[in-house]
Amino acid sequence: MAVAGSLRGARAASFSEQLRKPVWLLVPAACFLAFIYLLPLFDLVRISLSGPSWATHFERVFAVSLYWDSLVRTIKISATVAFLCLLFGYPTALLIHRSKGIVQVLIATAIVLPYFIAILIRTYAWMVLLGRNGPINKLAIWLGILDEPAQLLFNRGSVLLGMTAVLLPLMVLSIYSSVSRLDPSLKRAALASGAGPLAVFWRVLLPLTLPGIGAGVLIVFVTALGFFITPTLLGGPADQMFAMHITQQADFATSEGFLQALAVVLLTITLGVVAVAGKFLGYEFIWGGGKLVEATPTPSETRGRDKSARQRSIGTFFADAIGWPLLRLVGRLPASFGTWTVRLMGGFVVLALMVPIIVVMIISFSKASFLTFPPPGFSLRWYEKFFSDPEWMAAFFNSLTIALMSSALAVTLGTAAAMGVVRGTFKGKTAVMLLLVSPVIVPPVVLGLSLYSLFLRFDMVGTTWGLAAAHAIGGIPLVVVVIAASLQGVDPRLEQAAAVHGASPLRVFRTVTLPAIAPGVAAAAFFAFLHSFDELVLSLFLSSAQLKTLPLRLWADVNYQLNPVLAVVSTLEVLLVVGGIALARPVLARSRGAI
Amino acid sequence: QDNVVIMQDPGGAYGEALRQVMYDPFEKETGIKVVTVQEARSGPRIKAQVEAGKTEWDLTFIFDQETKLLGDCCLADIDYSKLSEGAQKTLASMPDNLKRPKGIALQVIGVTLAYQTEKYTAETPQNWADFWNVEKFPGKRCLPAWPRFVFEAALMADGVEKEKLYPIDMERALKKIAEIKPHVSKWWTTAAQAPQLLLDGEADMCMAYAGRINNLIVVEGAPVNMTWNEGFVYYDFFSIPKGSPHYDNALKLLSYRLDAERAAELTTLYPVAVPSPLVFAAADPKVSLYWANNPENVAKAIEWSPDYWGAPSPDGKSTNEEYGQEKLNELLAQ
Amino acid sequence: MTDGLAGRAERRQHIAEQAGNSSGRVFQAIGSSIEVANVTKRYGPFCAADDISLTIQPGEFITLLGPSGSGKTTLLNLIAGFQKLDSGEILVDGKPIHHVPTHRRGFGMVFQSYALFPNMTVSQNVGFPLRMAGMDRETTERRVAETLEIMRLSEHALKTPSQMSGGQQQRVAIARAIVMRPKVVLMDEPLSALDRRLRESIQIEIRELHQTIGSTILFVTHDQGEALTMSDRIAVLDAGKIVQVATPVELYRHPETRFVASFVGESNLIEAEIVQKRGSTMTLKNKAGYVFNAESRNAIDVGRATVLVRPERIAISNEPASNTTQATVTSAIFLGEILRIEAKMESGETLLIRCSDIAGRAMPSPGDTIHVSWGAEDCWVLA
Amino acid sequence: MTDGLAGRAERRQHIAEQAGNSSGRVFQAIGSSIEVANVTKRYGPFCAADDISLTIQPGEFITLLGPSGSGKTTLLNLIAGFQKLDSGEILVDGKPIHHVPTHRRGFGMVFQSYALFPNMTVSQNVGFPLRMAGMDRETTERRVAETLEIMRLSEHALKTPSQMSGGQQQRVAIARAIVMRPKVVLMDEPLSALDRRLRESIQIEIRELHQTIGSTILFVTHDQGEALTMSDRIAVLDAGKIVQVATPVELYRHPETRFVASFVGESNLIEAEIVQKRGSTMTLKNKAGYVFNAESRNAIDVGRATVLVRPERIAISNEPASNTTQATVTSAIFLGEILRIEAKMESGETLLIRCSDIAGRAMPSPGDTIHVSWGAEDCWVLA
Ligand SMILES: Nc1ncnc2c1ncn2[C@@H]1O[C@H](COP(=O)(O)OP(=O)(O)OP(=O)(O)O)[C@@H](O)[C@H]1O
Ligand SMILES: Nc1ncnc2c1ncn2[C@@H]1O[C@H](COP(=O)(O)OP(=O)(O)OP(=O)(O)O)[C@@H](O)[C@H]1O
Ligand SMILES: [Mg+2]
Ligand SMILES: [Mg+2]
Repeated sequence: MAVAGSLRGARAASFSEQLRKPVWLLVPAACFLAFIYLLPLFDLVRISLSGPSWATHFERVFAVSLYWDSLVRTIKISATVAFLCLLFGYPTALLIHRSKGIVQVLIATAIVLPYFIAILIRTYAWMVLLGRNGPINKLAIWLGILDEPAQLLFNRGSVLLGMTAVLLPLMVLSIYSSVSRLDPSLKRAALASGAGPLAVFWRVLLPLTLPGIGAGVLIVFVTALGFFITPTLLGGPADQMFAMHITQQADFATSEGFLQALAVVLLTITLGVVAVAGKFLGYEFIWGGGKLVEATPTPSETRGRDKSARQRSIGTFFADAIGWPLLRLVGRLPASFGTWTVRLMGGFVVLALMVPIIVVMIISFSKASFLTFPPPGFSLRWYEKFFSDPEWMAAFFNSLTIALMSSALAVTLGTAAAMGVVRGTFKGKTAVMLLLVSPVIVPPVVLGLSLYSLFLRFDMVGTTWGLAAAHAIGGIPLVVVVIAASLQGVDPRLEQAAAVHGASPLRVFRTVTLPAIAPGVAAAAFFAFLHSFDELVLSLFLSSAQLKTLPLRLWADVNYQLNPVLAVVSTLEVLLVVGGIALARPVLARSRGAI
Repeated sequence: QDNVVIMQDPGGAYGEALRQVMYDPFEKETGIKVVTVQEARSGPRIKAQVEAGKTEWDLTFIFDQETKLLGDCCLADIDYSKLSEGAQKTLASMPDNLKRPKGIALQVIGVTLAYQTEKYTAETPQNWADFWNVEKFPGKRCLPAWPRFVFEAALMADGVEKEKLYPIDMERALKKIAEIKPHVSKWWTTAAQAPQLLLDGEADMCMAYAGRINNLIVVEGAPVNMTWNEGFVYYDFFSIPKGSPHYDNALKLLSYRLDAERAAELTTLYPVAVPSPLVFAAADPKVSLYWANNPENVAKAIEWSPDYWGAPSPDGKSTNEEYGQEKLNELLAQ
Repeated sequence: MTDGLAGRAERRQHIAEQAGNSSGRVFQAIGSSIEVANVTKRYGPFCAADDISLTIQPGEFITLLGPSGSGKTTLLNLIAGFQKLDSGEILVDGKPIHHVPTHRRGFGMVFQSYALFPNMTVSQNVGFPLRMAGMDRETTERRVAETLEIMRLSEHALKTPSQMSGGQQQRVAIARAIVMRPKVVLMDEPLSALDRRLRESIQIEIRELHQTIGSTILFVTHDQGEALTMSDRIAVLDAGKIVQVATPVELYRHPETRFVASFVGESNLIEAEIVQKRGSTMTLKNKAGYVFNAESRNAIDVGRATVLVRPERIAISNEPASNTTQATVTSAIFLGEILRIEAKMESGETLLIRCSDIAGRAMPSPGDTIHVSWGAEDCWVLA
Repeated sequence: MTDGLAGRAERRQHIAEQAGNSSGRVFQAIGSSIEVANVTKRYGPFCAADDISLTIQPGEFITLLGPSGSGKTTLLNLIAGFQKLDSGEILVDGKPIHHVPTHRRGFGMVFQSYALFPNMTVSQNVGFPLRMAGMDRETTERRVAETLEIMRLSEHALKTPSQMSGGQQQRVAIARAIVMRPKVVLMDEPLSALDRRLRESIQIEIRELHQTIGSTILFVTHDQGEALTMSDRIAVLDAGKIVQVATPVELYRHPETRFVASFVGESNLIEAEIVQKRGSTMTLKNKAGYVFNAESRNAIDVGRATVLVRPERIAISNEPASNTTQATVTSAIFLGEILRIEAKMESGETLLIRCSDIAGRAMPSPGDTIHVSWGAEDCWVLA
């Protein structure tokens, strides 16, 4: 008896010990995502297979050349956008890296600021810029380049331009984080070894920033695959991307099954690309962070190193065989050539990112009743209209409420999950992290579609908390990434020091860990808030009559009638972001590497 | 439980007119709040909502064929007896086909050829053949990105007679559309786009909703005109989804909208007409010149066939409309 | 330099007075004994602490010395309770503590990385353990003030750690570790982040502090000089095992293994054959036939042996003398206070010699022949 | 230790043979002279190099020594061409070079952070300068192999830097710096990232390498021991100025300023009054009336002076003897090869003393009275 009793006691002790392990902190987020994210996706797949035979709907996707062509086109556009982003993003990242002081801050802000502004608004800005009465046409005519306004909108060019501009910040940040991590003495070592500036770039800078390039290209490519807003607004019928078919099909009453099949195809391709890329790059590119400390090192790591060594030497071979002679030729150009290329391209990028926003801000003060630039006169009439229109105001407050709820939810669940991931000791951390951040790569159209049926079933359509929860799906990855990074920055010794000097685990968290990650939590809350505040695609599927959010109102208006009220909303959003960044600047500086 | 009625709304200037003429007085008079949902097409939404047992909307406008497609599954019977007296009078003047158990045709909608008067001063385009004739009428075109109307117009431009349009020879239509495609600056998707494109100068000649153009000409005095010749008319039906949360309120709002005086007032402000001579008669003839319930206009136009577009497609997998849409998309994507 | 030394002396006096005046109230701690018994800790298949046993006397200053990865931190963490041991026992004052959670063990601890709470001021940092113990505000304030005074930090009380230099931060960390008058203070390489000069001055400070407060101090370092300077006893670790525990002098003069001999101080290890053994003295002969005596505690008395001669124990002269052997200088380097000479003996072995640079004497240069010798008491025969 | 020493000796022989056999082909570099003339470099209002002039002989091993922030790296970067000078000139072999871009200066350079290209193997790293110079594949391979052999890295040729230890990486960096047989090699604190033992062994390696290859080496360090060990001459920097340039022995024995005296080696600075001056010898008297002689090159011959006495130059005895003064031991620490004693003189000054620990002699303990003395040749009167 006694033995049994003490045994039970021991087991109970070990059970309560088990319960105290940080792994359990993952549970809330895991349950939440399982219900609102994984379940609907499985359901989506189930419906897509529910035709007369499982393949029926998929056959139609691949048999009708419309969809097949559109798939090919989507991949082509995404690849082109990724390439353009790289072409312009690399010099920009270098420019940030090379400039100093206030100039650096300004350029970096010009890149980071648009990153936080809603895609819808940035796309709208391009519509204004490229319009027939827009500043570009006006300028061209004034300069005598054009006789009459040219058709700049609704073609492949405008789609590529718009998507590139929208996605460039992602690329620049990704490359910059890898450039800035380079040991500056490497460049000096190369110079001292007799390598000219071009050789330094080709032999040292480029190969060492390849991981950053890879991550940037991939994240841009994958995001572009699911793009919907920009191509819809800027493209013509020949630029239909795959996600647009999904929304279009959602308009037909008879498309159940086939609609889901389209979504599944898009999802599969996206995940496929990520899986293949992850094999080579490591999945860390998704969250832009370093490798996580696993409970025990897996043997595959060492194998990976051998492989990468082999890849490297192949790379070196090509660098020797092809790039080198070419570079010799280029090397004849004056030494300042490289510097000026970087300055010009980087400067161009800064212009391309900032000018649309500035133009929109100016137009918001226009006197004219339609969009024209420069405005014939200035007035506040559109601001009055915005603030006195109960529908706009209602939409604004809806968005505010939803965003606050959503960010609270995301921060709570995400912080706990980040603690679990960073502090827990268990196998398969990468897999768990992958699950937590995967909502970032699932095309929003697919997510929205899959959530719609779930929301109907559980009576969540058009509820504030339902929408907040849906937005939190995308908020959680942001929170997890930022908080995990700041947690990894907390010296475990600090916590040990607190413990050894008498603080119980809870007090350790309160007195040491929480203050240390507080800036990270604040930044994460800001990101999650903006994410929800700007969210359009999910809301398109999930909002209802009574619940219109600001982006939805914007979307309706951009589609139905372009007017200066939109410019007002855009300006206010820019101010919101600028204000948020200004408040959170010290924090962002620290956690930006993590995004 | 709330004293509201949830109404699908087309947005834009039409939406504003509705609010001004119908909803605001309605709210004042009855104390029932009108909540509007901006949505262009509601069919699939209604279906999904009703099937899931979560109907949100009380009053929606759907296409002609959808009263049949969705009728059994998703639409409630309209209790005509509960409609107001004024409404009953207006209804009496309408053809029976427009008063169905599951829907009432509350909007007759015209789709016409509109053009910039500043661009075409000497000679103006008169029919779809002119629209297709880019030598005689140079300039940018805009067309809807849908098979309906566009296929018909293409066939007429290709010489098919009005009466022999249906069933549509899709291949022939597509071939003709391919001809005009390079000159189309924008394939529009929402009603407000066409007039906007004309105003902005993005297009010189458009297939557009007559109501919107009428508005431009009459209200804003824009340099735009249109011809009803070879235009299309069709009817939007108002229906109440099954399980609508505020059925009685919906009937009240419906009654309100069917009142001839008020309908004429609405149409004056925004020219989407109730298909009743009573309403046409109630309006100022100067204003009602372009209206789609003007018998003169209707005579020039073609009654568009929802039956054909709602019928199963040649390959049997979907409707003619979906099939045509796929074909058109394919062509446009090239 | 002189200033610093003078300052230190004054302060020591001050501490002594304090301790006297307040009749030892401030630092009355009496160190605990610690017994580590057959402790083993594994990480997967890897054994970071391999059946370690060690007895620490109350109030002792004991140092864990060993190369990187030898398990010093692991052992310290086990004692602190940051990690769970796989087998064995740890007793403090005779009571097993391995089921007591860290925060109830009541130790003080100093980390290499300072581990000061960045969101608290210096006095909040130092007061942290008192607050955790639920002490009232007044007592806390008094104790903090006293401790800051002792660590010469009073004027920094309101700064945050980021506003202080490394040395000051580490003094704050020490203050935090001793403010509760703990019976045991653990220090994990507290000085290795500091530069050499600072390190030396804080070494002396910690040593003095130990004499004042009387806690048992368990100190970890990989720097043998530091270990020799500070400790009452040193435990040398290698690959998760304790190799030798001894006083600094004993460890330096009489290492038990080649590893200890070469890890602690510089050493010449000369291979020789045992000729004779009489009491604790052996007579040996090296490969080139040079015969010399050496001290030994070994049981072996025949065959080959390794003899340790410290570089500073080797006498050199330019002329041959009785019982010298010849060597050729291969390098001679001036190290400030000392000359470092490498010379090749006839046996082929290279000898490292350190001798005071006597002003005026010519420095030997490579190629010179010198004559070297050492006394029996300077030699030590390794097991 | 002995193993290491023996290995080193063999390898040195090997290098010597190599140099002989291949008639100096591998390392035929002849060092360049470098002349830094009135060089000034400002960062905003801050002067990081303040009118610095320095002449370096061909083939010389010269060290820039100074505390952190004194401008060592700045001066090196100016010579390397990483930064532009504000005024002054830098001449290499008599030719001005400040308009030649870095990559055409043909220097070798070693960095504290190794700065190896992580995407290249060891042999690709070492071969990098050769490839940049457009050398053919065959020559490149041969030269890389030779250089790796000299740096004992042959078996690591195919590793990547991340697979090597810090010491190995730094040896690769050195190999890369010398593979082109440069006339000048610049090294910026190449050893400060390494641990002490490794640092000492690579110090010796670099010193030997210098003797073998004959390049001019400009070496930066803030560690005075390192500077003394390695250099032909040392230039001491303080706050952007060169304070003294001298050989290690001269610098240690005859520092020109208090700063140099206390920065290089440990020192006792004793305040005394000049009693008499005769030739280069002065007679002085300290506060407590102790009279002693000291060497001096000073012009002053009256008033107060500061006298430097190195801690290891102080003789101690338990009994008073002729010309000794009395002091009280305040601390005595065993440092392995040496005893470190602090004692308070009657003048109130604290004296630091280092003496060999003579086995068998009792260690002085705090409170003991000892008698100290020093010879005239052990004292140095500061300017
Ligand atoms: N959490 C861990 N998981 C796996 N191995 C570990 C872990 N912690 C330590 N080790 C291993 O245990 C061994 C001993 O580590 P420990 O930190 O105790 O060494 P140390 O003597 O303190 O070294 P250092 O001087 O570098 O601090 C090392 O080989 C280390 O790699
Ligand atoms: N790019 C720069 N801008 C402004 N000040 C600088 C810059 N580089 C160096 N300094 C300043 O110049 C002074 C000298 O710096 P330098 O790096 O030459 O010192 P150092 O002697 O090499 O020091 P350390 O031993 O720490 O490397 C320092 O005070 C430093 O702050
Ligand atoms: Mg350790
Ligand atoms: Mg430096």
